[in-house]
Amino acid sequence: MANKIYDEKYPVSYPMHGAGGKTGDWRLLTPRIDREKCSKCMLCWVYCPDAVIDRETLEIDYEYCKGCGICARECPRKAIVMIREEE
Amino acid sequence: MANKIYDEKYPVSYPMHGAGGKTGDWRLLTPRIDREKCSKCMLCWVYCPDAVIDRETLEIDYEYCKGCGICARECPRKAIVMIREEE
Amino acid sequence: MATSIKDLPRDEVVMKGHGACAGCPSTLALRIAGKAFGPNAVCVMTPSCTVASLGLIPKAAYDYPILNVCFATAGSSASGIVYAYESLYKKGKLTGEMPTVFTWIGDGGTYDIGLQAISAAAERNDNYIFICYNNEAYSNTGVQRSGATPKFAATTTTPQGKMEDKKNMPLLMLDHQIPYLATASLAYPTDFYDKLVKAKNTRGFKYIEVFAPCCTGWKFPSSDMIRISRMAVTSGAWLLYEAENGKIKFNGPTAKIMEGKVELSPLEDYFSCQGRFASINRAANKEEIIAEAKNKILADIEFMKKRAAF
Amino acid sequence: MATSIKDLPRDEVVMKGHGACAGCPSTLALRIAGKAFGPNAVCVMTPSCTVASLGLIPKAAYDYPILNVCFATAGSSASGIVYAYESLYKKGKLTGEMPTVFTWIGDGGTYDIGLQAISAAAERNDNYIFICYNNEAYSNTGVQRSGATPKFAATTTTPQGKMEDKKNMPLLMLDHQIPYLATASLAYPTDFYDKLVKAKNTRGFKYIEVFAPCCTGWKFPSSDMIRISRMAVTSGAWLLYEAENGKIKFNGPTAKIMEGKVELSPLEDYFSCQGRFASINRAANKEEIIAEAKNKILADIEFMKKRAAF
Amino acid sequence: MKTILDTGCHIVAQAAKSAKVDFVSAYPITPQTSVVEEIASMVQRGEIDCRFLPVEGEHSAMAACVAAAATGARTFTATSSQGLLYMHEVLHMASGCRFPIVMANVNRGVFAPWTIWVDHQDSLSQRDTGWLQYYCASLQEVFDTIIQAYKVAEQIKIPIMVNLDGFVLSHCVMAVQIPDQEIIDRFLPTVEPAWRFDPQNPTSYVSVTGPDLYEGFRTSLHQDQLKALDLMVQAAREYQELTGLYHGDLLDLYRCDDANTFVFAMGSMAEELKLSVDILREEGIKIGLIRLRVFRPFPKEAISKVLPEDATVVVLDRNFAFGHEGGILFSELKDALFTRRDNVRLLNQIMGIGGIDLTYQYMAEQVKNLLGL
Amino acid sequence: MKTILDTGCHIVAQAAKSAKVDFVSAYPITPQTSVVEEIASMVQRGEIDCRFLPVEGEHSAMAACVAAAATGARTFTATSSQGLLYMHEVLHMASGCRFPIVMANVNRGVFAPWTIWVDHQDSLSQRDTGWLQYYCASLQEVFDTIIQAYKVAEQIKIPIMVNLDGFVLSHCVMAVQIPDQEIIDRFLPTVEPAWRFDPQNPTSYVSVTGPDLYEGFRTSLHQDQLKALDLMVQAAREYQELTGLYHGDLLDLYRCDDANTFVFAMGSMAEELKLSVDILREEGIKIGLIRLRVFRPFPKEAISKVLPEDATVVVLDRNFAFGHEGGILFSELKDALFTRRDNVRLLNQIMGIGGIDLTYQYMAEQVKNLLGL
Amino acid sequence: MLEIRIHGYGGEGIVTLAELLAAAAIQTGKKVQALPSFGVERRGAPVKSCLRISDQDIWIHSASYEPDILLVLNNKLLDSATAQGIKKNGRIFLNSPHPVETAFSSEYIDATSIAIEEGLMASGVPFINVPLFGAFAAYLDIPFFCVEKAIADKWPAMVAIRNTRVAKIAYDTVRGRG
Amino acid sequence: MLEIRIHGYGGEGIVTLAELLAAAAIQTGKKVQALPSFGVERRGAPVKSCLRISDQDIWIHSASYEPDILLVLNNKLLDSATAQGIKKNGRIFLNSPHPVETAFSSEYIDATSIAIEEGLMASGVPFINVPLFGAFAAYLDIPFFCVEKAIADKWPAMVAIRNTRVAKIAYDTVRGRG
Ligand SMILES: Cc1ncc(C[n+]2csc(CCOP(=O)(O)OP(=O)(O)O)c2C)c(N)n1
Ligand SMILES: Cc1ncc(C[n+]2csc(CCOP(=O)(O)OP(=O)(O)O)c2C)c(N)n1
Ligand code: SF4
Ligand code: SF4
Ligand code: SF4
Ligand code: SF4
Ligand code: SF4
Ligand code: SF4
Ligand SMILES: [Mg+2]
Ligand SMILES: [Mg+2]
Repeated sequence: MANKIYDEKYPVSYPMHGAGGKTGDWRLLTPRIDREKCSKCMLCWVYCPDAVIDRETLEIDYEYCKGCGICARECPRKAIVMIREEE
Repeated sequence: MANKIYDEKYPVSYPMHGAGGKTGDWRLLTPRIDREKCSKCMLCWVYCPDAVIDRETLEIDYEYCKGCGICARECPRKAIVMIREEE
Repeated sequence: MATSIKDLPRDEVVMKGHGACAGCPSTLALRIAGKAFGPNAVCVMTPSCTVASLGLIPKAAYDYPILNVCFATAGSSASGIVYAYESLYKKGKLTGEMPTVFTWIGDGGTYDIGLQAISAAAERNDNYIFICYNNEAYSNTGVQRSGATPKFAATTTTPQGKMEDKKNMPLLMLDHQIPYLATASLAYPTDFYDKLVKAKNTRGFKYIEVFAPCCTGWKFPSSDMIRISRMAVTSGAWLLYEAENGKIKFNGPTAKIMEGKVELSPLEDYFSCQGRFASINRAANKEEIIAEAKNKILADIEFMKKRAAF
Repeated sequence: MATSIKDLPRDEVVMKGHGACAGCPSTLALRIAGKAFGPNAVCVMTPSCTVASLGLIPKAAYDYPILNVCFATAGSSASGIVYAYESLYKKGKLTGEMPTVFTWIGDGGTYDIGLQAISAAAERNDNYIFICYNNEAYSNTGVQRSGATPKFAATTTTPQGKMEDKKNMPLLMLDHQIPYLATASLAYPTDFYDKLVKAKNTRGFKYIEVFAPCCTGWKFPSSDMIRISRMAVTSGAWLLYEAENGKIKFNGPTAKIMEGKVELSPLEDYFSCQGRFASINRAANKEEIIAEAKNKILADIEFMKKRAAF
Repeated sequence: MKTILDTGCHIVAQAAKSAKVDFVSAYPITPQTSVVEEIASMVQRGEIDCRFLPVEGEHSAMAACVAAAATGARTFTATSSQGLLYMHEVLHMASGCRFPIVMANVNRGVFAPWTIWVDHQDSLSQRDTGWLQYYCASLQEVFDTIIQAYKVAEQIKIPIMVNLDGFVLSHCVMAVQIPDQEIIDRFLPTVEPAWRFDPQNPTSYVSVTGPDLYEGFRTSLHQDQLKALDLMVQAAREYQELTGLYHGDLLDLYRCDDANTFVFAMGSMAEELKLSVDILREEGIKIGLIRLRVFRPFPKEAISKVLPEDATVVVLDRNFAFGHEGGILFSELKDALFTRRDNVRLLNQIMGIGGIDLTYQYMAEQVKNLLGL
Repeated sequence: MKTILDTGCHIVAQAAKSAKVDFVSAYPITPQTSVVEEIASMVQRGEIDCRFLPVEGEHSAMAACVAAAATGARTFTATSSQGLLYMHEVLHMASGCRFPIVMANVNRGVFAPWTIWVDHQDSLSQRDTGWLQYYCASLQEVFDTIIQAYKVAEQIKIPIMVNLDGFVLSHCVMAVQIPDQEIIDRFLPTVEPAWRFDPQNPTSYVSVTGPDLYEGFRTSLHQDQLKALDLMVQAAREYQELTGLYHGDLLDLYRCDDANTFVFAMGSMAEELKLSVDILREEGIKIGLIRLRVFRPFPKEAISKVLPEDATVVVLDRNFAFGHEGGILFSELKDALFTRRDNVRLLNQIMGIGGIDLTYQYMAEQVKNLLGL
Repeated sequence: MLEIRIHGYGGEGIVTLAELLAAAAIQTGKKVQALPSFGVERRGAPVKSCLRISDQDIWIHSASYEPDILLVLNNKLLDSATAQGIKKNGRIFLNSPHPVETAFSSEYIDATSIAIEEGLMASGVPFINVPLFGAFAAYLDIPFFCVEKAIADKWPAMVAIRNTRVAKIAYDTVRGRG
Repeated sequence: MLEIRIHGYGGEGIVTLAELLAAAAIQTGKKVQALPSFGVERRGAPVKSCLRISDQDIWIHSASYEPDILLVLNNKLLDSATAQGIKKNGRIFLNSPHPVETAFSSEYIDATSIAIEEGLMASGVPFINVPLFGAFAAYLDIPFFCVEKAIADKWPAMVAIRNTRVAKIAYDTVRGRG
């Protein structure tokens, strides 16, 4: 990973989280996993376009989860629901 | 056909014979048709890449015939021979 | 043996907080490619959503060495890399295992402006993997028509629906007689993964095209991305297959469709959940249009069935 | 009914004294096209032998209105003409019969640098005739390798013989689902003529490729041009066919070959009369090479046979 | 005359419509995209009697325009940045063909690295392609200039590029007055092209040329470029007479009458510079603004006439003249003023590269700095 | 050191071989073709340890070179005219990437109409792409300059174009001295690139940049161009020390010492101009020749230093500066000399367009005419 | 000249909102300019747009760094919006379910609720720009007929009628308070 | 400086001929230059090449308009070659089966016959440049070892031996006369 953060002459960029911003702010709806229902099939993990579901713990990184709703839609156990955060 | 021969502002060109020069000069060997043998099959006419064989008379325009030898090669009657002109 | 989801490597090349829309198919596809290729790979990208999602310098959302190149040049850029690597490794200026070279290109950069260089690389059988993620439009510039846009789909340059059939790019590549070719769908990630791995292990020019439903461009809720990926396959709008040395093999639901074991799911359903086909619903001759689209699919299936029998 | 030689129109668009080599296939092909299209046609040319043969301004060796265009742009230039004509005729700014629009392009301008624009025009099904005369190299610049150069042929950039198979451009165009496509040979001028006439009378994108043995580039005596054209067909190195709306029909000797009615003439003969294949004769593994080339031809024939059964 | 409120891109499309173009071919690129989208939509909706050719790239777009122009059709296209660069080969061709194509270029910086924001490197690096070039400072000027460009291009038979700043103008919404169609029609009569396809008289065009004639054709182009200056002035004046709309002809001058110091610039920044000039005037500096409307041909005499003896000119460049110390305007102005034997003094700063926003306050500051005040 | 007798094109290929390039991609075009053919043959024959990529067009050729350079390979290409124009978009990219690609450009006039013969419009119209540019006057200089170009490009990290006149040099056969390989190797050590693919440290290159940083990257390129001047002088001198071969560094001066009048030109015509100068000297004119070896960066100070007060300079341009009255050298020279407050006088003539042959007698005549003699 | 800077997330429709406001303001005889600023980010990322309303010709083309008013479509953006600059005695207009304390004189409208209540939704996302348009026009004292005209010019009749109704509700809410 | 202009038809090998002559001349310690001039025409069209041999560095790059010697490969080209310019007291060397009267001092060689007799043919076309090389080198008083060297550098051994033999025949023919 990055050992410099910016080269003033050469247009180099360094991999880092949040390169597109704190994308959690973009979220309109928030996924919540009901661990009771979950069978650990890992489908939510594999389908997440933002790679924010932890492979081991299934924890969602809400700092970056954009709330696309794919995980909820594809969970075979309906173990994920999308909620309005304000609620 | 051409009504002007050259426009000084616009790069126009006008169709004319001899655009590539008096190409008869390029010839090393010259085709001669033996009218006795000829069956008027018109193959020599159709195969001539230089369009120098007259459709009606089968006369060859030696000013432009390059002597490629195709007509002689393809004549089914062997009615055309290629000769060395100096000879 | 097909890889199972749980066996997929942990490697993540897609960093959290990239700039793509919620539910973007391109970044998901790239995640899976990262798992298949592992860290020893280098990538070429042309202007596209994926590049726009990369973030502004000095930030990068993907953990691969990526060279950004001009729009028309994916095919030749990757060839340049491969030839240069071959030279440097041969001379011993570089040592170890040569990295996997791949491109990550939209349908615009593949079907249209990039086609020529790709075709030339395929003719030369240059040793890299050309990957096209096909979201059937120029999404990055705001969803204009591409050669991959299907007939009837609305884009900003075909507001009343495109009037021409899409190009069949995988077939074109197949007819370049390349050693490996595959189509893929995000609904079937392990199938996609296996194809990527196969490509990585094959010498010569490899072409993989992954179908990439784009919620923004196609106008559907982001949560539907996988569902629409799946419907494209089950309805026959997208055929899953691979070809090793020209020998075609169908995969997943497409295999069953080809064997006549399953019926096609209704194309109407596939159309009706996407805003880009809304004009069909409004059209006086809706039935006709759907019939035409269906017939096209049936014809394509028939064609591919015969083609696979070669 | 096929046209007979004596029925060919008298029109001559090729003026005497053009600048092409003695025995040039391109000018002969253009002569025949002129007969098929008649005077109401306009033409686009990219840099090539044909352009070099046109003569220097203000002289022109061809009696057609020809626009010279940049090398990569035959496909889009012709589309521009067609669309502009459609607009002007619709508005009544031009009247009478719209001219036939066609391109006259070498294999370099077709298989390689021009491919992209052609593919895009085919996808749009633009209404013109794309004609490629295929002399299997960049002859104008002194015979370098092109995507159409067959394997083993020597060019100045492949002095020891090309190592890759040629692209199958007609097949690629067939894959574009265009309404009319044909291959032709100068040894069968009336077949070529009939195909040109058919193309003229078909709406949409038409592709015709005529095989053009180039004495200078292929290193054979100019008198052999027709003979080599014929041998290419009889040996199976060049297949004669046409496809109306994708339906393939074989013509001339190729039809007989496909029906198994005639044997292929020996490929050795075809090779041995061309200097560009001289290195095969010198090669230690000459037999192997010829066997490989023959097998390729047999495979292509097998492929096309199946493809035609669709 | 009606007023419409719309984005710069849509105004470009509107101008193409008002010019009754017969043919458009273009390829999308940020920030020109909505021009293409709008024209494609107008064509699909039948609002404009024209054919739109959606090509696969800009090299093809310009090629299609050149070929379309060879039928005699009035031809339009639009692009930006990489699109313009990708057309480069065909730009040379278009001017060599003497076809009166008009193209809107939405200025944007060039790759590498990627930027989508404005500077003038894209169009200025086309300065030797033989195209005429306008630069606009407002949406109204964009509309009016495209119409004027057809007039000039068709008279002198040289293609014209009309430039507008990316986002700053292309995506800005402002009110624009659209003259009545009959007035535009009167302003823009049909003109025969230099050459057209004519099966009745089958000549060929732009084929190979020996050195003797080649030099002649190219010299005509070179000389006719300069002749365009007068036509551009005439077009601006005639358009003004017919519509009342005027933005200067070759130059747009602001508070120059009694000035001894001048700012020299192009594009939207040059309109905002009027406010900088106001600030500097308040501070007692006798400064005026010379906004270049026409960059090709370079209006050498018009500029020189504005500058009194020993004037100081501050040139603000939104581009680089690689290999020199400053920008391209600076370099070209030195060319233009070389024979002035007075002590005209030129100062230069490059600014606003790759979309750096230029406020009038900042520009006033910079001008002062350059003047050593 | 060995002497070979060969064509300019083959000498170019020989230089690539001597520079031990790792990668070449090129596309044939008259009159560059034999460069491609020769390199392809050398590779097929194993005479050079390098990969040759035969692409389908020049846009791809330059793209392949840029991408190859991103592996750290020493990269070479050659083109001419339309090929160079077709690369234009990627030329901008290459300089923005700061990759030290060296390209030989065989000068030829541009389409439309077609010409295959020499003038300098092709390369001079690339003056704003960020590339450095050399112009050669002899085959020996072609060889030496390509070697020097690698030295400079790899130090300053900017690509370099080495120009030679089509046919006149490319197809001319003359004797050239080839220094021993070990000397060239010493002159050209391996240098790390600005950026390279590194899976171990996976950074991305030249992606999208906000205005803040974009301006910085581009400004570095602009400034580094000027810094190249010193490196070019050093390279020429060091090469001379090692080989004894020297053609001037930024300029090649002939009989300038006591001159008050100068001819200013580039390329093969400038070598022949030495004979014109001899003629004019015989007639008592105190004239010298300034041959520009380096056009980018423009060696402003070096030129100014040569010119005594109130000098007269006759600029001979083999190109057009469209939109101005003269040629591009004339225009650039005015930029360079603008701040000279003496009565330095510049005269200009455009000649030799599209292959018009330039004899020393003719050029001497023209110079006299311009001088009013 | 009045300068307003609008902050929202991509997809919320701030470009349309700015255009509508410009279209309404022009009806009052003013010169107007709407100048969005674009990034490369996709739908969902923060975006902004500047709106200028003036009696004179508008020559400025740069962004507003110290606007008179900030129009913020989402509470989450309030801090970053303010941090990007506002006049010393500037004002803030917020889309928010409730009033929010800021360092500036503030007004709010619950445009999201209005949109949801009035059924202005697509794919579960409320169209907040219509109620915000009405509310903010009222805040700027733009007569409602100007709002009506702007809507009528923008949408086909059916949609226009519904949008006018929603805009009116929001307009009246703000008017009612003022 | 000696200037020679060679005239022939494309395909006759004048480029090679000029290069061979240059290669031979350089052995005598001279500076040389061979400068072909190219058209766009294909094989068969008239072509020419200039050859310069000098004691000093050669700075000229333009064509020879008034050469000292015309070397004409084909009788048919004699008039046009002369019309293109030659020094007042210039000389002409012709490939011709017999001497030809010209306004200039002329010499000839029957290179075509020598080539045919010696079997220097391909596809029925005689390679005349080898005998012409020998003959013209003799005409220029270039020692034969220089001719030998040029041939040895150009062709692989087998071909070189044959070509040297043919060149020698032609060389001696001219020498014999001289
Ligand atoms: C030469 C050139 N023309 C146009 C563009 C503008 N452009 C950037 S991305 C893009 C569309 C990309 O479409 P695609 O490849 O399908 O990728 P997507 O955006 O759909 O992910 C276009 C037209 C460009 N960058 N360069
Ligand atoms: C952009 C560009 N690149 C290269 C060339 C040089 N060029 C001219 S003709 C030609 C080869 C043409 O080959 P092909 O199309 O097969 O026609 P042929 O010469 O064989 O008749 C080339 C490479 C050019 N004119 N333009
Ligand atoms: S998809 Fe559902 S069941 Fe499967 S791991 Fe995720 S939450 Fe658990
Ligand atoms: S909502 Fe989308 S981004 Fe968030 S965890 Fe689920 S799949 Fe990932
Ligand atoms: S080909 Fe022979 S037989 Fe036929 S017409 Fe010609 S000369 Fe006569
Ligand atoms: S030799 Fe060739 S050019 Fe002459 S008539 Fe016969 S076919 Fe025609
Ligand atoms: S527009 Fe489509 S492809 Fe692009 S980032 Fe958004 S979802 Fe992904
Ligand atoms: S090189 Fe070949 S294609 Fe070209 S003119 Fe000669 S014969 Fe014709
Ligand atoms: Mg896409
Ligand atoms: Mg060819």
